[in-house]
Amino acid sequence: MTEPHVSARPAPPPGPARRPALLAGVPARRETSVAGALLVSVLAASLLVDGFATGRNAGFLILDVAAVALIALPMTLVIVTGEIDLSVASTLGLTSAVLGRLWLAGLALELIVPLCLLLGALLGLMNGLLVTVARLPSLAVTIGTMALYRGLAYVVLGDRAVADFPFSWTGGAVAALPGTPVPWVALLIAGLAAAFGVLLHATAFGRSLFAIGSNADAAAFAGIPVLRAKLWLFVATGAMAALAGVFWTMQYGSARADNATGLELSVVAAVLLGGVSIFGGVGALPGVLAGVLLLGTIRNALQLADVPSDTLTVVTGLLLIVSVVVPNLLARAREHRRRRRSAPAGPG
Amino acid sequence: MADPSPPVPPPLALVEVAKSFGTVRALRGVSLQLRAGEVHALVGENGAGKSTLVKTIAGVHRPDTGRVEVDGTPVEFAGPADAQRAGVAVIYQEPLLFPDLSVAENIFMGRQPLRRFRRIDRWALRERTRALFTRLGVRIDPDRPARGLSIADQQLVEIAKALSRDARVLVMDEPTAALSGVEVRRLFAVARSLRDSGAAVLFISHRFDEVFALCDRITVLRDGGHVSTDPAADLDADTLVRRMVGRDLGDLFPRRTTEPGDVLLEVEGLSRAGVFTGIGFSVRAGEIVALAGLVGAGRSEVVRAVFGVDRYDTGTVRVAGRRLPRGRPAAAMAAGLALVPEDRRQQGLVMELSVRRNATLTLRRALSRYGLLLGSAERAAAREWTERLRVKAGALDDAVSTLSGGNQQKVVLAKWLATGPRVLIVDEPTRGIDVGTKAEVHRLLADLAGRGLAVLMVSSELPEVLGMADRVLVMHEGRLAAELPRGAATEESVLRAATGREAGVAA
Amino acid sequence: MLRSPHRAGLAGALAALLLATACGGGTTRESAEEAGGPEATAVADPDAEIPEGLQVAFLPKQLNNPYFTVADAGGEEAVGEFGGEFKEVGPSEATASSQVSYINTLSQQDNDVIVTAANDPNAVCGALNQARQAGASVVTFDSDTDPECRDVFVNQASAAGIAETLVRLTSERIGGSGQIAILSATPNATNQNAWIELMERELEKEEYAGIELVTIAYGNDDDQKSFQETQGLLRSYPDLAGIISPTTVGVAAAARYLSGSEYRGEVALTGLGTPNQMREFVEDGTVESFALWNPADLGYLAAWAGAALAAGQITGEAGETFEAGRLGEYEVGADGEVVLGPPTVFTADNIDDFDF
Amino acid sequence: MSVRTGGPEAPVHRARGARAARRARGIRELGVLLALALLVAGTALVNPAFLSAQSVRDLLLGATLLCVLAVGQTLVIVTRNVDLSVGSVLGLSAFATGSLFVTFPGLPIPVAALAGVLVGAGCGLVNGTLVTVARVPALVVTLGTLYVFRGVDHWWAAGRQINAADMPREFLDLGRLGLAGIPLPALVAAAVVLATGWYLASYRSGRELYAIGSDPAAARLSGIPVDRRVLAAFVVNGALAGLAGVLYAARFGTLDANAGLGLELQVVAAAVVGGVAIFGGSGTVFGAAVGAVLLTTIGSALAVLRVDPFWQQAVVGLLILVAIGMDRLLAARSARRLRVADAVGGDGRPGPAGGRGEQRRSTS
Repeated sequence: MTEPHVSARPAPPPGPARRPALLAGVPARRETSVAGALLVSVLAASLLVDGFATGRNAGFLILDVAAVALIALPMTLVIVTGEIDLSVASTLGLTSAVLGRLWLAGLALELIVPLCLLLGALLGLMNGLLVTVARLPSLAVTIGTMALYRGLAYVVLGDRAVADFPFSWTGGAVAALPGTPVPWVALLIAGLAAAFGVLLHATAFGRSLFAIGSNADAAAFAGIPVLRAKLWLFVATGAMAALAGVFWTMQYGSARADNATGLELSVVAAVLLGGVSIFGGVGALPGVLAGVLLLGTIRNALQLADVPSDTLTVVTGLLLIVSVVVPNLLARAREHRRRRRSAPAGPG
Repeated sequence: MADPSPPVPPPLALVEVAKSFGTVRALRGVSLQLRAGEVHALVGENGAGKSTLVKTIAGVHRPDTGRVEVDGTPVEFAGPADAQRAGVAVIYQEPLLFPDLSVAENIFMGRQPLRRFRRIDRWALRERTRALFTRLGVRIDPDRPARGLSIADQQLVEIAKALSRDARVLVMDEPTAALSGVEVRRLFAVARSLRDSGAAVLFISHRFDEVFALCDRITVLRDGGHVSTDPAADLDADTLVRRMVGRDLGDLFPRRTTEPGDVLLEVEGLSRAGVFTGIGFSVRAGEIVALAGLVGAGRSEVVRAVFGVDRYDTGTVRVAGRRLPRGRPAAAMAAGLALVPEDRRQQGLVMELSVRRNATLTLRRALSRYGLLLGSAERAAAREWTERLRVKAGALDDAVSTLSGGNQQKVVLAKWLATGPRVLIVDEPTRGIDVGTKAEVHRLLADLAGRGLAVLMVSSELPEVLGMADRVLVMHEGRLAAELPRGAATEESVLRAATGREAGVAA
Repeated sequence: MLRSPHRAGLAGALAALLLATACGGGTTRESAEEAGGPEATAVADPDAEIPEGLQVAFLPKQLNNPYFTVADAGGEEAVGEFGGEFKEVGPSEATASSQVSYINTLSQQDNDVIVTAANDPNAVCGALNQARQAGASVVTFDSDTDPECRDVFVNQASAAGIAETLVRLTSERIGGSGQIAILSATPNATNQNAWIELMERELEKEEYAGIELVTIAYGNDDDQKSFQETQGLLRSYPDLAGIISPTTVGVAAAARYLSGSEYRGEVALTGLGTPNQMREFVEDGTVESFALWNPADLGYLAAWAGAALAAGQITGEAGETFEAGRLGEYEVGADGEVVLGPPTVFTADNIDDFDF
Repeated sequence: MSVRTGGPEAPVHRARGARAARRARGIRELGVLLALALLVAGTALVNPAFLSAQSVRDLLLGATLLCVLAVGQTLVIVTRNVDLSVGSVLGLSAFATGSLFVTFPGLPIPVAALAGVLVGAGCGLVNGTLVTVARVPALVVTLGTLYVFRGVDHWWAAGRQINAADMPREFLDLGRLGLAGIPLPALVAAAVVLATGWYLASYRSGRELYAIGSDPAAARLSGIPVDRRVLAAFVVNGALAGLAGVLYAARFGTLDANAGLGLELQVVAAAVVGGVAIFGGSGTVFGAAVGAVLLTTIGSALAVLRVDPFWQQAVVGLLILVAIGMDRLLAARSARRLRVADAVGGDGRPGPAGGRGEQRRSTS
């Protein structure tokens, strides 16, 4: 029981000097199995599905999951603190509608886009204030703002679609990196994922988020500004949802109030699939990225294999349930076995 | 155990019951008979296994080995419902109430009186609750929700709940901790009448006067093992203490002589509406000051407000002369204040996180370099402090929940000592930890005070208060009732001030 | 062209945000450059053979929409006739974004012909153009996209024909005067708006002077919403004499509401509906007549148009002609439009001749 | 989500005096009722036709489905769970009912209706089992089954649509006819509300649902069969969603695989607006039902007032926020009042701030 050398798990393989240190912050549990599942499904799809393993298809895949990925990043942090934000898709829609409206009004996109991001941050701030200052449960708050923001989107733009954006933007949004089939947005996502990953796993702030999610009381007793941290996360989520809104609008070249309706459930599903506990305190950003890509890969592969969309829906749901049920049952079985083993064998 | 088994099998007996939680062995082969018509006391230090024993009787825990017998027949309680059906009623240390439901419903949950078609008879529900409260001599509206009841009232509702079951075996786990003298006397009258009607009562308390006043036999537990069971008449308090502690008291509390230095913590006129009023005191460098009082007197609330976890309405808190802003634990920490909270599992630790993460939770900023918090720095800091405090842990990356209570408490202490505090506030520092670790914690506190820290200690254990403190502050109902220097602090004087029977030196 | 690194726009925006600089003359609406689709440079060869095994994929607005199920069945019939391979794919929710995903998949699978009904005229544009660059022929039906993004649009009926028919049916029913309202789908549905505009123009004619169009309501092609909107119309306009609903969902919901209310037979309802959905309302007198093209024919024609494109018989230029199986010869009109024909009017007399 | 307190700064105790508490609870439901009355009165002032017999019938009919679903949802939410799959369950059950008529044209109506309810109960059983046996958070389970049930529905329907003509006239009439001017489905909904409300208030197992939501750990220690009760709540909720599916089939006559799409959040919203605490333990089905009527009435009122229908959703969102905000405000105010009152007078006991059992509870 008293090991003289209290050492870390043997997980990180020897590599460049700073890698293990960074990786050490990433607990290796659920997320490794998600990454494994991703790897397996990519391999299986490459072997079994015609047209999957091409650069062009990879590009399509990335564009398909781009918006979900962008929002899943801050959502991971929010859920790690034990809160949730269901208003993200509506924030995306409202951003898109405002973008369209301002464009109709003749503003320059270079001005509109920052305004939209600011708007997203403000919408997030509203969620955050309701949760932290008014102390309302985030689930209820964001169900409310989900309806409110989507409603405002319709108020702003009605049922119209604004579509006459310059090609340099709409085409640019889906453009690939020179000489590769990879859309440049992949780089943006990777960069932001790295930023959020470092923030969550390798900074004091990130550390405090896990503490908040596991036990907000203990976190407060440790001097962590619980409410302020949550507030910032909601702001960041709003801003990222707005960024996704701008991207979405340009990707499809169409600003509409109903853009991305229902996307919040996809985002939450991807985050949970990635191993984040809905009760907070547990989760890792790489797992979430794997979760996003896993959902995208399965969708893409099944579509290419001409599997009808209803099957896709079922698979998405089953995946989500199985990803939580199986580890749960395994853990309980392990616990059960451990208890039965340890019980009779206690030293006198 | 000398006395022979009575001819009638006892309504409830434990036979060689053992129970472990992970590496912690909470009970090691304990046997206990609760006879009809007796009040049986169970005493032991915190962490001796009393609560585990109670939960085994209640059907919450199943013994790893050994068995529970009802009327001489072995039974297996699959859950609390089974135990209840067997006639066991338990009053837990922590009231288990449903805050959203009415008091009456709380008492009769699952056993509400029924009318035709198995409908709940509200009128009878209310009347029976009234009758119970009359019997206990308390006035609580049966229709009010449990949310917002004071601790004492919650305790009374729990007692009423147990009474309502007409139990053959009634277990009371520290029922008097929050009660006033009158209420205690009434409770005893009820317990005696139950006994006289043939029930077996198991009574757990830290207050020896109560134990001797009420109980027929006394069982002592220590470190999860059975020490003795004797008729109360054959025992005295000193013997009991010796058996509970397993050594002389003197060993527990290190002797120290330090000259108090400058005032490091100064609290003036601290009030929070409905919680505490006009609290003022100071703690000097090198001094250990105890804050004593009954459960619910507001002690923890005061130190929480001082540290900034709770807000307060008026008053000031100064650390080394500098005034702290309200409600900002981070600022308090920066000023050199540390608080080891009362509830280790809920407030002191993040149970799901590793030892390493917990030990460095207070050092997040200090350990960051260029904004990045690297695992290596974290590990080094964690190792340093866990080694200094001799934390027994499998690996630093193990979840802190796998440690024993004592080692968990050391992790909490490590986490706070790592911040290099000037004022250390400890709230119930030895609750629920074994005797050995307890002594270690006491030595550590003495040592820290010797090195010039100001220590403010909230404790409900009188021996600890008397053994450790240079001065004792006693709180009663949200006010400071007395300030007693070491010489004047005795069990009696502290208790008297804590129960409000006599004002001491007003603070 | 699409793949070229035109990412200056978004990247620039991010930079602008980072530097927190407001910008002066940037990309505004006025300075927006026009996006161009792939140029159609090929020359039509009316006598070209339709190749064997042509892969034709139908991508409706959504699966599980009975209207499209019928239309796609028509497409399958046509594809069988010219010996191609038919398949039907689509999202379960009628959103442009999931349609884009399917278009990408189809182009990845190198399908020869994509026949689609767009959920958003612009959102699917980029993906369709990419598919065309990859060699697919794109036919839209029912709901067109921006003409830049497809080769041919098979129009169910000329907009003017629909507008004229619906206004005439209503006028006959209400005796040439009274208040009427339109219950549409969504305000940005291209075809709906075109029809509404033409209906408004039609109503300006002398013969309809007594008819006043009081409002346009939108039921979002959602049954319950359309139902509620119908209620709302009758509440707000107690003197309403007639409702025109040029959408199958809307007209069925409105009919169901009317048939169960005190307004049955009082308020004239007509619109575009399918015989199967409307049969009981025609029988119970709620609806006297309504119109629609035959969606099976629409799908059938769209498939043939796709085949003609793939074979090179047409390129989408006005004036080109092609054979469309049992429907005979069709001519491509302006903007690459092919019109199916005038709508069929259904009444109690002929409704039992149709089953779709 | 945060089943735990938002922050420990003030371990808020919704302490109330008995009368204050009862009043507050009454006030909450009265408040929704009042809002509804104001809305109806205001709309009627502008357009008296809003109160015509036909219009009231339409209102009741419109609220029926949401009402039935909100009642079921209340059962689940009260136990500190949630069921997001109800929209999909409704769709599945509606299509099942319709297909039965298509497959067995002569089928007696009660049999088909019962089958629809059973389909719903089966879905509820799946949810409940996953929640209680596999111990997966209800939010995750039902988010998953939201997809699964809808997918099954799509797969089954396979692009088909069931039309009014496929179902017996008498069945469709159930959706339209009524007794004394009140539509039959509305009567069914009212019966469901009354029966469920009565059950929750008057039966032991009903009260135990509140106990479970109020403090699951204490409920276990009190010997309440928590898992069995929660399972039952899910099954009943499923059955009610099934019933809503049957009513949907009767009322709309046209069935495809998209019936009830996206309804789940409206249902939760109706319950929340009606004063059901999202983290369990309190709220009544009457409140939830009034919440449902209020939400649907807003839709109709805006249509009647010719308010830009685009405002509807925004108004609903605002209403939800106001509703939970009011809950919070009422609770905080009575807590403060009691804290001060306790300190000043009475038996002089300090407030319950040290109550450990309380601290973990949500302050929702």
